[in-house]
Formats: sequence, structure tokens, C-alpha cells
Amino acid sequence: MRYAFSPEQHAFGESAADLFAKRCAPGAQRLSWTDDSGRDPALWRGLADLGAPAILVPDEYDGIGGSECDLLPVLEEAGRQAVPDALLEAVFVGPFAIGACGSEDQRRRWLPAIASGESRVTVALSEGGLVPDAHVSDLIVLARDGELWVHEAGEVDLERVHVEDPSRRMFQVTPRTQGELLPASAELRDQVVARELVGSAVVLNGIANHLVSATVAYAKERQQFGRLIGSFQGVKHLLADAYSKVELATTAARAATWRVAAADPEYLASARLARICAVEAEFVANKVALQVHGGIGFTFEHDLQLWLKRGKALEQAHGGRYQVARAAGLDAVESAQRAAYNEEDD
Amino acid sequence: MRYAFSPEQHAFGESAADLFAKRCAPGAQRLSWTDDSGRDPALWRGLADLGAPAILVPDEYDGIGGSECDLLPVLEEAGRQAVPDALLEAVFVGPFAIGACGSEDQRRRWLPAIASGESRVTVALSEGGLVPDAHVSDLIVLARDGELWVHEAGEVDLERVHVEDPSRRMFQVTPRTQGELLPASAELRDQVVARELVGSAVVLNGIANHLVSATVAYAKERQQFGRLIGSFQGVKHLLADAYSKVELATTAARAATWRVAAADPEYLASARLARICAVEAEFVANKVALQVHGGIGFTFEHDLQLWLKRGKALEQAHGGRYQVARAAGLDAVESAQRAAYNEEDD
Amino acid sequence: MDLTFSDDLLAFRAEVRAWLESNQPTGRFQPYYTEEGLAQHLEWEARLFAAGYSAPGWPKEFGGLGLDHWHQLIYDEEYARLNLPERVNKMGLLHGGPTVMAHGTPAQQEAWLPGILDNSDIWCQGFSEPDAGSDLAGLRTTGRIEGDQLVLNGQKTWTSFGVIATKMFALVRTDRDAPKHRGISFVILDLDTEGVEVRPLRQLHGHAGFAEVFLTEAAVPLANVVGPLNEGWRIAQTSLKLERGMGRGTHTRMLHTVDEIARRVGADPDTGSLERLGSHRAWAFAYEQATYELTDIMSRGRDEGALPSILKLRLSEILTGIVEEERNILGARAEQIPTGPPEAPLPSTQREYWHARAGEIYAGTTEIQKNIISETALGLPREPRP
Amino acid sequence: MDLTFSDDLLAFRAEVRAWLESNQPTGRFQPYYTEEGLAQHLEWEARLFAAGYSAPGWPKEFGGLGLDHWHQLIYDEEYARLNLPERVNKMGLLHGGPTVMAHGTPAQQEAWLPGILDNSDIWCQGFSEPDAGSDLAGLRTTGRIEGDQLVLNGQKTWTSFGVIATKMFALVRTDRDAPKHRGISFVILDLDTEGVEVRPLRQLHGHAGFAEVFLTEAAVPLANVVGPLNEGWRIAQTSLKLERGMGRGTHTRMLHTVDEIARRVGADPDTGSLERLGSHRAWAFAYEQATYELTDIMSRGRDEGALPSILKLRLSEILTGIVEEERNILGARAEQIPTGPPEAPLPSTQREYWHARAGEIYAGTTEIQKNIISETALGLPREPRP
Repeated sequence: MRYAFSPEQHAFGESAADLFAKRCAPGAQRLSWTDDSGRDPALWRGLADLGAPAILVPDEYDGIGGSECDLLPVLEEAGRQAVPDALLEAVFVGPFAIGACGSEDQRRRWLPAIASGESRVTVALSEGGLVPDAHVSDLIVLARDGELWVHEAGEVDLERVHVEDPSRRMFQVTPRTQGELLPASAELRDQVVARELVGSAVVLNGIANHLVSATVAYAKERQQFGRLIGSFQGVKHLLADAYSKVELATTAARAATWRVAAADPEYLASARLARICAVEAEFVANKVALQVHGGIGFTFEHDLQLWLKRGKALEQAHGGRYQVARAAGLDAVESAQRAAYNEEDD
Repeated sequence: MRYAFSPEQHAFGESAADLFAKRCAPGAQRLSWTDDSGRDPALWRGLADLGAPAILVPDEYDGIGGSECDLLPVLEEAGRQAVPDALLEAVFVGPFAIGACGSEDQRRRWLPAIASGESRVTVALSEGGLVPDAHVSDLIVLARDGELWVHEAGEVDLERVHVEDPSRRMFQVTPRTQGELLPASAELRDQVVARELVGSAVVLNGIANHLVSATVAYAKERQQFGRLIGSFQGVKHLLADAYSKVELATTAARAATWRVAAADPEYLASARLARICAVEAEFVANKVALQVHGGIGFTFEHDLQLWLKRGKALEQAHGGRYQVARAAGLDAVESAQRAAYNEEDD
Repeated sequence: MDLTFSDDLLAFRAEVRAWLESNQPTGRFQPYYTEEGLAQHLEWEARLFAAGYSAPGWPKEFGGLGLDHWHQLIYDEEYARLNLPERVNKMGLLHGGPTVMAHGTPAQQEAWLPGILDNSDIWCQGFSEPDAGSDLAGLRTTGRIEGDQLVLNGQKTWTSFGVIATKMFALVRTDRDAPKHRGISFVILDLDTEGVEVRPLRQLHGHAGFAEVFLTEAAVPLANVVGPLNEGWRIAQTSLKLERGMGRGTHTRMLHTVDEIARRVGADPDTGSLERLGSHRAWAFAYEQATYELTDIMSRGRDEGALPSILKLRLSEILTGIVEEERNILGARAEQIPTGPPEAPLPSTQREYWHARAGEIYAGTTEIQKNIISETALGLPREPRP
Repeated sequence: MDLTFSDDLLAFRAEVRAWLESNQPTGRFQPYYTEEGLAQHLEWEARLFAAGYSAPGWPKEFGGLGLDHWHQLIYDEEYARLNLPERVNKMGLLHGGPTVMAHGTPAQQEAWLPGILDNSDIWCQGFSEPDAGSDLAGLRTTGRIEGDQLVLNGQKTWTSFGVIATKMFALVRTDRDAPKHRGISFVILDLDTEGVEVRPLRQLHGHAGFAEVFLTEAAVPLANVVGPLNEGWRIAQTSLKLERGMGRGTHTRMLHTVDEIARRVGADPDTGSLERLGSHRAWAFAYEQATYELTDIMSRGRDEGALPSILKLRLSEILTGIVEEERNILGARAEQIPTGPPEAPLPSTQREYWHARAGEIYAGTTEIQKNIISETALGLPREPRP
């Protein structure tokens, strides 16, 4: 067993981190808020050059044929740097959905362009839900009547829906045509859902990680009552609590990603568990970060808001906090019943 | 408006407190644990002399015809001193149930003896639930098929069921006869339920109050790292949090008792709300008390266990933590719908 | 115990309700820091003033209604019940004005109080500084006496209503050699004084009514000091106590938000949502009752003890719990807003959300309240000084 | 990343499972501090010893199985999976023995280690004192050198297995003039030494295996000091680190308790219970995986950093959450026990309940872990010393 990233995975994450630092520093991101598109083509080009959208595309369609685990450091880093882009959909859920659920013909038509970055894909798995980054996507995967459908960009009407986080771009998508059905089994659709859940958990863990570390840094420089505020137990204990939760959630998301990639029998349940931990850990980190920053964290000028708002948005996106907890509860009930049945069997 | 107890109410509470201090000090209570009955007839006699069981009995049946608010200081004090006796049932819920729900004949037969303390009553409002102090009670009120029934002591079989708190005496009661139906309307039965909920909240608040104050006292004398532990923010903040919750819960229970006594249209909903606050506040006080006491609080010899175990038992007794919260949620839904309806009406 | 409102109070409630209902503005106002919004607010304020409803808590001699604590509570409940516009001169009405009444000279009272009532002056508070947040007494803005003038240098921040205010009551350090809590004075300054620069301070939820105020050799008359020189800390307690005390209509707005959640839950009730709703409703009830209890105590002139801090601590936690639950119920829709940021302020759900979280910080953070409660109500020892 | 167990480990799991399943005792044991219970435990221990399964983590040269971290984890998981009896010589096997191996002389190792393996000696730990709980280094028990003897005076408490132990490893102050963390020595004493009195310490849930140990002029050979005199604090870190690290089968037992709750919820599922269950299951999964991650780190000889403290902190909170939920599901039945207190110890639901809460206190309280994490992992400054 080895929980650490391989040297290649680590290097891949570092390259992505460098790219994000260059293209999406908070200052640059603020400029994008008044921009109509809000998206940086050079960021996408850079990711494509790194091979990010090719990782989950099989070799035979000009992809890299890598593992979900390879993308884990990139998604974590995207959260850590609050990257303003629906990367989760574009490099993780989208390419996998088309590769796993598409027909041979569909794969041949779409995957090579996805792998090269020429064609960008986005996804909305909740029926009627908003679609992130639809305005810069060439292919849009939508859930409808329990199936997955692909729409090409020219065949849909987009209406922008404003959201609290000015870096997010969300759209109501109205297809003008029926689109193409991805002929997937329910099992394959579950595999897509599991990737959304676990990938979303990984991004949230990155956000939470930054919220804690930025707050620790602030607590080491802010003085009140003649002391660094980070020396008060009232502050230390809040941060230790948040940090320890984020650490456990990060481990859980890595393990769940492994199970999802390995098609472990428990992959869907594990993805749900990882997302529950990630949401709860980010929730606490979000609360503590703003509380310890105090007034300064509330100013529009302070960059903390990037992570605060992104975090709150992702707590509710990709499944809903309590909906996922309920599903995980049902998983636990079923698994306990199976265990009891097996014991009787022995 | 006046939230403070009247001088009479205050004096009544003080008298009860003196009686409890004399009869139920922790040392005496420990002796009762190996005692078969576990109950002190002198305590009951003392309470009867104070008039406690007569308060809710109307004048015309030799009672005092007082208000539920008059008994509030006694019940709070019973919690604060962890009195080993089902007082809630014997002086609050029981006498009210028979007075409110009994026929004229039943009232005439039973109430005078209840008021004088000659006859003791106990109650179990959850169907099939255990009955506290049935072994020292002359009348047992049970819920069955949605109605309330009275059984006399000689007509039931008792089986003691051991519980974690060695001061509590709980019984499975099996009636040998049908008993007498209390011919009450659903509305009157709700009034009985409301008294159980709010009375239980008041007792819990007393328990929580002691847990916090005993822990504050300990934190002022225990030294570690060359400091009183009560000077660490890690300890202070836990205690301030628990204390503030107990204070609010105490106010809520007093207000709800008033509404119950006044048959305010919201009396049942208010009783539920008071119980929710009491349970949540005691839960936190229980946790903090043991945590701050540390190892010493875990010893069998330390008296903290009296309140720890009583508190845990009462969190679940008299309605169940989440059951009451659900019912209160439904109350809120209905009240919001009524409000919306009235607004439209305007 | 007696928890009924007197007939007198019930009659007053009916009277206030009738007036507010028939005089309330139609439609929602723009934020006060926009030109249109300010005009809307001032017109409404003028209507309140004309009817004598501007300062219910002020003594009649100063132009108020002279209401006692209970009548004020009723007034505030009715005002909150209709969700009427925030009072733009709140800092003058509730903090600055009462401080001047308690500690000012007759000349100061005559000079300043009428302007608060009729909004010819809008007041703001100059207490917080970049390095003096929780540690308010660590403030560094100085006041140097030159003849009959006090020359101010420093920076104030988090000045609510700062962008529309004309006057500020501020704490400044007039004796640098005195211990931290001494040598501070309480002074009133005109914001058009030379050397005063007001910059809007936008918050993360778009609200832009707060300000930073920079003071550079700003000279104000020494006569503008309220109370004795160097006694400002003591004087300010009047204002701080009011700030840490209850917002008298807060419980009404809190119960209203719970009702909104209840309506949404009611559309598709499940036990999980009902349980959480029940708990939120319970604590909102407890908070309401504790507000009444504090009013009861104040109206009898009894010592409030740590109750204001207890209410502040619980208020912020109860409210954040409620607004988080609102997000849970809205789910993915919780982030949606009608117009695009960053130009427009967030609409009510998100505004109230962040405002509730701010409540754990302003007017004494949660941590400060816990220190106060544990030291005053519980008598636990202070932290050792470094 | 590679999160699969090697074939070697899978084979070992099968082997251990097969042996444990066919050799496990039938029926539940009485508590070890009863005569009957001790006999049952010792018989089971003898069976483990005979099969070489007594000390899986000890090197082969000392009679152990010489298992590496991963094999030990597998062993502990399998042991926990069958809910097998607690090892009564845990303090010797996991704490005292390894400390003697690391710091003892060959003569000490030869004299003491075999007795731990075959239970001819049962060990207990003498660290805590009435006034030295969280502040362990505040211990007051003294050791006075007289010739070749160390004469002990003082009191130890919270001595688990104290009532059945024959030997204790203890920390005593041998230089009163040295700073707090210096001048402490690590010494092994026979509990039948004259001047040693062991009194059972009953806990609130009836468990009576702990003890208080009173030392009055108890003379032990100076040769029983492990490591250099006055270096006991450093020596004890070996033992403390093990204590604060993971209990290797804890995650298995935790998941088992969640399964029990799931079975009860399954009988009548509602969204409230399912949501809480889902959350508990999630954190139990995270704790399991973090246990594996720590094993991974240790097996590579890499620095564990604050991970043991993180695990300890989260473990106790996750576990108390789970046992509280068990009470919620049992409702009014949660308090019921089969036999009457105070004679009998509480049955498993209540025993595990209080034991979980004790977990927030023993081996470094939650507050101490938060201090450690914030100072070591996050680099936050220490509290100023008074």
C-alpha cells in the first residue's frame, strides 16, 4: 500500500499548480469577474498541453489511458488555488462519461478531440440542474429521464444564471434538438456519478486546505491584546479541529478515488462517504477561516472570499449535502444487512 | 411581565431545596442504591407537608389549586440536587392528569388522598413504556390504545427493570384488570403530555445547571501546568458555551410552563420547544462536565456520576430526543402555513 | 412569574401596528448607500419624524417618545414584523445620542441631538481600527491638544453608515503615556473637517455602506469632547453596552426566517428536515423569551449581569444555524442570485447569510463573549498576561 | 498511490483468520478483575502464547512474531473482527516491553521480557498521579537513592490492569532540583514490594480493573531503572508515543458499531436517522483509511508528524458521536441493563458508551491533542507561560 502520490503524479500536480499560479492568481481572477466569458483560453490550452483532459481517455482514442488517481493532485490543487474553471467536469467527469458510456462511434467521433483539448466537455448530472461553463464547452452531457444525453454546443440555447461566487459561470441549458443518447447501463451511469461525487470531494478538500493554511498564516501575524492571536487556545483549538477534519477527509477522498478507479464493489458507497467528509470538513474550515480572520476577511478586497464562496457553492453542488448523507445511510443499512446475512450463512 | 419567581414561589423552592439537601445528599443517595425500594418515605412525607402534591389539585378536592409555575422551582431544584424520586410524575403530571381527565366521581375518590400525600401517583405516557417508582405508588396512570387508564397498586404486577442510573427505579407494569378509563378528550390528554414535556425540561435544566456549576467550581481549584485549569481558554470557552445554553433553555422552560398553565393556544408546541432546548443544553453540559473533570469524574466515588447518568437517562425519557424535534418541526410547518394563510387573508 | 403583556402594552401594540401598517412604504428600498436608496430612506425617516416615531426610546425632553423598555420592545417588534427599512441613523439614535444625553453638556445636547432626530446629521461610530478589533482598547488614533483644538491622526475602519454619515463619535488616544484603557477620549467630529477622508469599504456580499475613515491632522474643537478628557473608555461603555445588548427586534426577524424555512420544509417534509427545523424553532423561541427576560430585568433597573453577552453569543450561533439550514434546503439553488456580481449587492438570502456570520464577529466576537461570560458570570480566572 | 493489500498480506490474513476462528474462546468472558474472568483470560492468553501469537509485534529474538507494521495491522484487524478478549498484558506487550527492548540493558531484557510473554508477570503503567493528569510532567512521586536502592514515595492513579498486575513501570522524580521535565527516572517495580499498596479504583460504569497505587518508602533495586538515571522523561516517550498512536484494531471495532446502528436503523429507516448514519459511516471510513495511511508512513520509516495526535483527536470525537447515536436509536431503552448496579459492571452498550467518552480524556485529552496539533503541525505559538 502506498497513500502518497507517485513521483509522476506528484510532478503532474506540481505542473498544474505552476500553471494555476501563473494564470489564476487572485488578482487575475478578479479581472475575470467583469469579463463576459470569465474564462481564460490560455489556462485551458495549458491544461491540454499537460495532458489533463487526455488522462481518462483510453489510448486507442489518442488519450493517455491513465487512472483517476493521476488527476487527483490536479483537482486538489484546483481547489487549493480556487481555479475559476469547471475543471472537474472538463477533465474528469466529462471525458470519463463519454468514454465509458458512449458507443464505439461516439467515442471515435468525440474522444480524440477531447483528449487534445480541442473539444471541451461539461456535465450536469442532476436533471434540470444548471450547467457549469456551458458557454465555453463544445459538448454538454445532460441527465434526462434517467439517461445521459450529449448535446453539441450549436444545438442548445444558453441562459446565464448569476451566482454568488463571481468566478463560477452557470447556465440554464435548453436543448433545441433531442441530442445523442449515451447508450449506458445503469451501472455505467453510477460510475459517472461516483466520479462526480469523489472529484467534487477532492476539489472541496483543496479549498478547505487553503482555508486552513491561509488562516494559520494570518493567526501567526495578527496581534491583539499584545499577543499573536494564534497563541490563544480559543483560536488554536478551532484551527486544530478544522485541520484534523480536513486531513481525514483528504485521506478518505484519496482512498475513495482509488476504489472508484479500481471499480471496487464499494466504489459508489465510498465516493459518497468521501463527499460527506469533504463537505463537513470544508464547512468547519469555512467557518473557522472567516471567524479567525474577523473583519478583514469580510472585505471585498480580501481574497479569502474566493475560497469562502466557492466552498459554500460546492457544499451544495454535486448531490446536495443531506441527499448524499441519506444515500450513504442507505448504503450502510444494506451493507449491514448483507453482513448479517453472511454471518447467518457461515 | 415578570420572569422571576414570586416571593412565595421562591420560598417554596427554598423549602424544597432544604428538604432535598437534608434527605437526598449524595452520600444518602448512595446508600439507597443497594436498598430494595431505593425510596425515602420521609422525603415523600416532607414534600406532602410542603404541599407539593396538592398544588395542582383544585381547592374543592382539598388541594391548593395552584399553578404549574408554583412547582417550577421545586422541579428545577429536584434536578439540581439529583433527587432520587419520580417527583415529576408524583407531584406534577400525575395529580394534573387525574384532576383534568378524571370523572367527577374519580376526582372525588382520588384527589383528596393525592393532595394530602397519602396516595402517590405515577404515570407512563408512552404505550408499553417503563413506569418510574411504580413500587411506591398507589395509583398508576398508563397510556393504552390512545386513552389514559388508572390502575390501583393491588391490581398490577410489577417487574423491576434495572437501569444505568442506580437511583432510578423503573418497572414493567402488567395490569391484571382493565383499570379505570379516564374519560378525557384528546385535547385534555395533550394537556397531560405538555406537562410531562415541560416538567421534564425543567428537571433537565436543573441537572444541567448543577453540571455546569460543579464543573466551574472544579475548574477554579484544579491546577495543571502551574495554572488553574479554569484560566485556559480551552476550558473557559467550553463552560461559557454550556452555561449560555443552559440559561436560555431555563428561560424557555419557564416561559413554556407559563403557557401550559395558561392554556395558551401554543402550549403544546411551546412545551416541545422547551424540551428540545433542555435536552440539547443538558447534552452539552454533560459532555463539558465530564471532559473538564477528566479522570476524577469517571471514578465511582465522585458524585458527578449522579448527574451524568440522570441526565443521559432524561435526554431519552419522556418523548425521545428526535421524536420531539420532529413533532416540533411539524408544529412549525403548520404554524407557518397558518401565518401564510392569514397574510393572504389580509 | 407573570408572562402576560399588560393591557396598556397591548393597546400600544395595536396603535403602533395600525400606524406602521398604514404608513409603511410600498416596495423594497434600494440600499442606503446608493443615491436612490438614500432618498427613499430619508423620505421614510421624515415620515417617522413627522409622526413623532423617530426616536421611541429617547426622553420626551429631547424629542423622543419617552418609551420605557417594554414599550420600546413592542415598537421594535412591530417594526421588525413588517420588515421595515433599517434606520439609517441607528448609530446616532441608539449609540451616539444616548451617550451625549448621559455624558454631554447641555450645550452639546442642544447642538447635536436635534440633528439626529430630523436626520440633518447622520452619525457613525469611530471605534474600530485596523489593529484594534477585538482588542478595542489597543486603538492608536491620536488626539493632540493644540490650544482649544484636538488634532486627530489615525485610521478608523468598519464604520457602518460611514459613506452617508456627516458626524462621527470616535475614541482617540489623548494620553499616550497612560495605561491602555486610560488616556482615551470620546469626541464628536464633523466628517467634512479638513483632513478627514472617507473611503467606502465594500464587503464580500457587496454591501458598500461601511467606510474606512482616514484622519490626517484633522482639527476638531476641544469642546467636542464628551465627558472629561481621557475618560473616553468609561464614556464609551454606554455605547458599547447598548451594542452588546439586544437588538430589540432581532428575535422577531429570527422567528420570521424560521417561518420561511418551515414553509419550504412543509412543501415536502422529511424527518431529517423536520428535526433540524424543530431545533432551530426551539432556540429561536428561547432567544425570544430571553430577550423578554432581559427587558424585564432592565425595566426593573436590576443588574443584567452577563445576560447581554449570553444573548449576543447565542444569537449569533442560533442565527448562523438557521441561515445554514436555509442553504441546505435550497440546495444547489442556494447560490443563485438575480443579478450579476460584483456590481450589485447580494439579494436577501445570501445577504442575510453573510450578515449572520458577521454576527459572530462584530460587536465582540464569539470568543470575546465567551471570555466575558466565563469571567463575569462564572468567575473563572483571566488568562495570565504575557 | 496503490491501495491494495499485497498477496503476502492477504495470505497472512487468511492464516490468522483461520487460526483465530478455530481457536477462539466460546462465550463471553467475565471481566478480568474477577477471579473467574482472570482465569478465562489467562487460559486464552496461554493458548495464544503456545501458538506463538502472543506478541505479534515483538522481534523474534524476544519471542515475538517479528511482524512488520502492515502484518500487525492485519493481525489486529482480525483479532478485532472476532471481538476477541482484551489482552490483559497489554501494558507490558505494547508499552513496557518495547521500552525495555529499546532502552534496557541485556540483563533487564532477559529478566523481564519472558515474563510478559507467558504472563507470569502482568504489567501496569505508573505514570498518572492525582495532580499529574494532562500535566504528566508535574508528577510528584519521588525516588530517593540509598546505596543500591531507590526508595519510592508517592501515589499513582488510573493504573489500568493495576488490580491484577505484578509489575509496574513508573515515572518517579529522582532530582527535585532539576527543571520539570528533567530529573525523572523510569523504573520497574514489583508490586509485592513492601510499602506498595494497590487499591482498586472503580469507575462510574462499574469497571473495577483500574487501581490507585500508594508507595510508602518502597525500596526497589537501583538496577531496575531503565536507561540513565534522570532521563526517564525521554525514555517514557517511547511508551507515550505508542499510547498516543493508533490502537491498530480500533477502526475495525468502530466500523462494527456503525454496522450495529445501521442494522437498527434498517428496521425502520427515516431520513433523519439515515443522514446521521451516513455521516458516522463516512468518518469511520475516513478514520480507517487514515489508520492505513499512518501504517504506510510508519512502514516506510517516514516521519509521522502530528498524524497520531490527529487520529487520537478524531477517533474520540467520531466514537462519541457514534455511541451517542446508538443511545438516540435505543431511545428510552438506552438506559436499561440486564442486572442491577452497582454490583455488576454495565453491559456493552453502556460500557462502550462511557469508554468512548473516556477516550476524550485518557492518553492526552482532546484539549492536549489540539495543543499538540496546533503547535507541531500548524506551527502556532505556545501559550505564554504564567
